[in-house]
Amino acid sequence: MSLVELKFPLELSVKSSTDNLSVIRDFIKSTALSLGYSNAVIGNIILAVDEACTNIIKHAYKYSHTGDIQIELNRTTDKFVITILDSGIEFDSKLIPEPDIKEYYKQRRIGGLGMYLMKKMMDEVVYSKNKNKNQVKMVKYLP
Amino acid sequence: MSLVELKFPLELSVKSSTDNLSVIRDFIKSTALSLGYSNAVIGNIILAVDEACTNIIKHAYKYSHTGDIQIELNRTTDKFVITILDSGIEFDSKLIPEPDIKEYYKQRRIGGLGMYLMKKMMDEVVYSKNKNKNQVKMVKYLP
Amino acid sequence: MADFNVNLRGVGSVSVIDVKGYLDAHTAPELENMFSKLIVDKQFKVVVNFDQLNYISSAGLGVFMAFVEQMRDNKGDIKFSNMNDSVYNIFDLLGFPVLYEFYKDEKEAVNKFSNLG
Amino acid sequence: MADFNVNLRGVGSVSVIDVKGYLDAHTAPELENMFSKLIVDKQFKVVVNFDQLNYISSAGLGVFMAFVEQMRDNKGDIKFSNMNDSVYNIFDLLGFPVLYEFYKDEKEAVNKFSNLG
Ligand SMILES: Nc1ncnc2c1ncn2[C@@H]1O[C@H](COP(=O)(O)OP(=O)(O)O)[C@@H](O)[C@H]1O
Ligand SMILES: Nc1ncnc2c1ncn2[C@@H]1O[C@H](COP(=O)(O)OP(=O)(O)O)[C@@H](O)[C@H]1O
Repeated sequence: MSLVELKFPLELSVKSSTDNLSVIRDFIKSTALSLGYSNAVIGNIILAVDEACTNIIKHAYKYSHTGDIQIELNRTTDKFVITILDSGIEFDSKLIPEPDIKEYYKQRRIGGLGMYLMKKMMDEVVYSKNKNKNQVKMVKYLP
Repeated sequence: MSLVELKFPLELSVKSSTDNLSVIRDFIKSTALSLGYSNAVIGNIILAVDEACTNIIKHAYKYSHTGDIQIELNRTTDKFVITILDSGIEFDSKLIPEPDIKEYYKQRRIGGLGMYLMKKMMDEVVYSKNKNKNQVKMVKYLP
Repeated sequence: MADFNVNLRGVGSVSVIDVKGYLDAHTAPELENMFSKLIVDKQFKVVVNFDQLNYISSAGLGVFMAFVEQMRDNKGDIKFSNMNDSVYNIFDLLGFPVLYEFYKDEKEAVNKFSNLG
Repeated sequence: MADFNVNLRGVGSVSVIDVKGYLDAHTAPELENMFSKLIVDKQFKVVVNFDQLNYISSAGLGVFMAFVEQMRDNKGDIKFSNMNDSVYNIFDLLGFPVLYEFYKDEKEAVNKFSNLG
């Protein structure tokens, strides 16, 4: 039996359009599959990346299709590390309050679930700046 | 019905290891699917890209895993354009004779089919240099 | 490639929406349009059949949040049926089961409306 | 993830190799090893059953070119069976049908060896 052991880093660069979300999901899927995660966990990782990229398209690039989204995948001995970079509007994640899901429904807000899902789906989610770019680094422990 | 219209260019960068061929194939597949090709044609495009990347790993990087392979996808009004770049050993494709498939079998050579398949599978295959990198540009007409 | 597909059927006085494929930020507007049309047509009793839905992101979830109140204010509702486990898990994680009714079968969901009159 | 799988079965005096999944430059060495073992064991009558093979690139094709002569020099052969259309098309394009025997069924291919003695 031949096992594929991907050689990292792997990197995908796409334009900031929701049209490209499906290619992004497929990229994450084929990588995560070869790392041996269960289908349920792969689904979670895909969702977290989709949410992160959707936010970049919506908020950092305001739905312009001309921005760049760069997705870099790495693995360490025990972690699958997904780094997503954009050159859109600067974003200070500390200004975004952790949503109180109960409050959330009382107010019947329509958005605001994306970052919550990212944190639920991944083991670590860290926003920062990287050489003038916005960076979100998400980690899932290896199976 | 919602159609996805990918926003090009899309770009994948991977290390020069045969381990990564499966990720490359998946990337081509998900892109080609959204361009509306039949499954048979998608299979052909995947094969051509696999052969091109295999050659880069084998010949340009001599099986070292540390090289970079960059795959850029574009679409024009009538073409799907796949550009593959590497920084390995320079390669003059003009020195490689078009194989005569009959002669080939008489000599029972083991390799030498990759470039032949690429040309059969694609509408155009052009090797060149691009800023000190080796470039192979393959075109498939849109369906 | 059809990534997402939404289809409307009438079952008695209930509108059944079949969703199919991938419901994300790219395809959610199509579901939104469907709901907007229902509002215009004063169709407030809605069952969404998830039988063929493979994937949902928060953009899809947001569509239900955006319209459920209007439906309820007009003696209707949005009820869910035939959801697979992976999709249900996302709804569950976000506490939707407290706010929405989920049914195994479309028929069950549709009947709930008749019972209410 | 098992991308490729190769399995050996004896059917009478014939060695049947089942190939499964994706046969590319990464996985071809495994098939090569299998053939090398057969040579060491003086098993020269080989049927390759492609029933579960999804994909082949020239690296996979090269393995058969590398070993067929040795098999034939020893009164054996490499015969192919149960190939799906997409895989067959690649073999066909490269003129393999002139040089190799292709059979619908494994049994047919195996029997060809018995007929020859
Ligand atoms: N990548 C980003 N760039 C800029 N702003 C962002 C980004 N991600 C999130 N935000 C901000 O954080 C808020 C919460 O994001 P989220 O939980 O995903 O909900 P939603 O996007 O539905 O509003 C957004 O409304 C936006 O103001
Ligand atoms: N990307 C490349 N870089 C360097 N040399 C190459 C490259 N592609 C092909 N070649 C050369 O062209 C020859 C023919 O290639 P190909 O038809 O794919 O057969 P094979 O790789 O099996 O030898 C190779 O043996 C190699 O010498």
